Amino acid sequence: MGLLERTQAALAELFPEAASAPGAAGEGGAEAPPREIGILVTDPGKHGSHLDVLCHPAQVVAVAQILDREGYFLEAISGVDWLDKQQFEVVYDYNRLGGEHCRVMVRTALDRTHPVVPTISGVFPAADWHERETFDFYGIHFQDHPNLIRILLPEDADFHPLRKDYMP
Amino acid sequence: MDQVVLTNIIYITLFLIGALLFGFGPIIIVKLLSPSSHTRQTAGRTGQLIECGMEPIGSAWIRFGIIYYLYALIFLAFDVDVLFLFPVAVAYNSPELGMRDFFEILLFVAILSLAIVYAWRKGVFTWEKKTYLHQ
Amino acid sequence: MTVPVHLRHDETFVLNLGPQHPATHGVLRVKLTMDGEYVVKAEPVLGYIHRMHEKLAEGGTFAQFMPNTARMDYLHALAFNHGWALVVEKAAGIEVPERAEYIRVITVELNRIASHLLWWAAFLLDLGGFTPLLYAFDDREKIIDLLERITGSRLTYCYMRFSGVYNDIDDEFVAGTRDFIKRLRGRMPRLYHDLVTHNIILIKRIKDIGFVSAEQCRRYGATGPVARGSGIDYDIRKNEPYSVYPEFDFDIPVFPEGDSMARYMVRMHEMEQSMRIIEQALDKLPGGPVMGKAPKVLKPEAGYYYSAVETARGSLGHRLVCNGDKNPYKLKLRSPTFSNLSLFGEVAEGMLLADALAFMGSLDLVIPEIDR
Amino acid sequence: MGEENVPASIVQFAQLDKLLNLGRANSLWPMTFGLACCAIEMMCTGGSRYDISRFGAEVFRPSPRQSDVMIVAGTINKKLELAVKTLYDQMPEPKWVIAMGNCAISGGPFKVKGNYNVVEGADKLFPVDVYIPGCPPRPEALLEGIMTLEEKITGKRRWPRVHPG
Repeated sequence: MGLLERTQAALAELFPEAASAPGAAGEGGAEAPPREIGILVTDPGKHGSHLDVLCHPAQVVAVAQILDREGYFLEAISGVDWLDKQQFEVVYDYNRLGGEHCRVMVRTALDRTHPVVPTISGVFPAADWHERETFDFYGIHFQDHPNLIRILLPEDADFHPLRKDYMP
Repeated sequence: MDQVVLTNIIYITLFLIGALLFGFGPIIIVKLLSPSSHTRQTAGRTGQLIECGMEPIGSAWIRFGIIYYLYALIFLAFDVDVLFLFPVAVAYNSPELGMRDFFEILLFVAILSLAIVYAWRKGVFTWEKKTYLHQ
Repeated sequence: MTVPVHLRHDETFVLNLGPQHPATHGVLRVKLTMDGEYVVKAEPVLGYIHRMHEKLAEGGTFAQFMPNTARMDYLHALAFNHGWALVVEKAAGIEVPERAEYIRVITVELNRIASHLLWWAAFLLDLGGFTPLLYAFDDREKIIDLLERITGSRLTYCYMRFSGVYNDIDDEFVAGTRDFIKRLRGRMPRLYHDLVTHNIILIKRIKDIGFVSAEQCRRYGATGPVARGSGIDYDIRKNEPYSVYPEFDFDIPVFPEGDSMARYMVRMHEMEQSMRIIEQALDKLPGGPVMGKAPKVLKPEAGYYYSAVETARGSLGHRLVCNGDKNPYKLKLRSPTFSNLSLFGEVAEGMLLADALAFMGSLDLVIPEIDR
Repeated sequence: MGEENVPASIVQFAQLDKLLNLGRANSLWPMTFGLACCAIEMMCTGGSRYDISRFGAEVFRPSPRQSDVMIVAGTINKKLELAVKTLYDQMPEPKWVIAMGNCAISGGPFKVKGNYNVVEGADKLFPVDVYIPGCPPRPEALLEGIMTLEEKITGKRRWPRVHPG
């Protein structure tokens, strides 16, 4: 069984109710009909990632543990500010370190007024700095992160620059 | 005080004055010539200790390891040792320095180098990687 | 490994390996809690050269961000250009002519050798040797002359466009590149390896210093020569082939020891592999145009795009989110040194200060790429 | 010429000051203060091809106490502002500043409407003596900057001035 299928099977336990809609190109972007929670196989040639997982904020740590068990490593955490949908979105990128290539993109949507998502720095220490940077730029609060302070802006800065409604 | 002793004394005093001038001269010249009337500053930090542009955190008066003190001791021992070897070096090829004197000097240096053997055995020269228990 | 030491509070002092320090090669600050010569805790503080690249990306159009890419990792600027060009071409579905792909590979590999040469000079400067900098820069100037002829700038290149490259290479460039390769191959064994690599002082300073295990690399997301120095066979040119890399045969130097010496050897062998790639690319250089057709104003389809490129320091990722507009909705730059440095705190604990600096030098940091 | 930026000393003789300024101009010790891309061009200038030691400026002192000129080679941002001012204060008196590159002159490519973090120019922090435009300026431009600083200190230009075109 290929790496892609094994990862997909491992992740499927988390989303028993949502059957993964195979083959739909990962148009789960802004204007596509709001996708329900689940796994989507995307074409890496166009989108760079093999799997597009949409999950609840609470499931983020579970997904991280599964992918850690499968031998993935955390490549990047990025925040996206959907101003029109009044939503923040945190995108986790996992990838294989050597061997067969398979990139998994995990997305979770948060309410914009008080965005909170549990931290995965327990599973991947790499997430420590990425989460601090996302907090620094967007103000997304990562629950029980060991040291959630600003990483790039001066400590006494009181704004979050990458929010769409921020203009100095 | 006959004439010869007097001239010698003059020579020595001149030599000492020259040494003092050589020592304190630059400090005086710098005081006079350098434009140190005031140093232009923007954050009033001229007197601050240099710490890569940052404010030094905490003080450096801590209880540091004894190893660094042992290094100082060993240096001091051998510094004095070299001091005693100077006259030997000067009189080294004069005829009255016999074999007996040579072995005496050798003994002197050997006894002093026992300090190094002691330090070596106590592990002063081994710098292993340490692991720390974070309380 | 000695017996664990328990420290009382007043036996440590805090030292700023601050923004202005010759060993940090830029404005990285590391807050070191020291016990005499030993590092008890090392905590890198970033942000002293944060220049809002991601905010600028959202402000301007796709093409306007190309000059910014070169100002993040200015040692391997062409790989950053290549990464940005790849992700936008993937998003907008733009075709790149064959010759442009070859020219991209040739210039990126030349830039990689220049980056490794500068790392080598700066690393030995940290360890106290000044003269290697002089002849490493001498070789590097040869590469910069070659690249300057066709790209127009010495350091911050803005050479790649979304459907190819801006300027074609001529025979003088090809001849100059071959001469350069012959010259560097002639100098490499004597000047670089006999004089420096087999030098007992260097071996004593970096052998068995700064051990990074493969599991640590995976947990901290370290890629590039840092991962390959710990036995992980991961190079994006081989594992996630892009551009025309599959058409060249080159191998990936991997050293299992995981200490600074291994990372040093990985980079030295990578220079050799890059030269092999350049020669094969020059031999198989096809004719044809260097710029394909691309719309003036790009409006890629809405969606999530990710592209990874192998720079001299590791895997550079562009996480691009488009909403169909003419400028990127969100661009996250996954910089390799950001993750490589994140394991410094854990590895440098208990090290001597001089070894911690040698270890930081072997990580090959470029600070504006960390702070973006 | 060249008097106003060096505060007065206790003893002042015209000829002596001229001699002192000549000595100062030809042994400018820069402080290693490479911030970004311009630092690499500064290193290339220190290399053997462009050879900054022809002007007596190859001794890059890491500590501000021993340096005469601060070459601001790169971008100063708000988090670094206090550190830069501290370093400027800690330099002993005959001190000069060369703003190398567009970022040090005016914030360069980062002087945009949405600029929340970059100090737009080193002259907002302290008086700058020589500006070297370029992004990054070529090593020859840095050498020209040092020659201009020498001219500013001694009052006369030792090297022939090259007029473009």
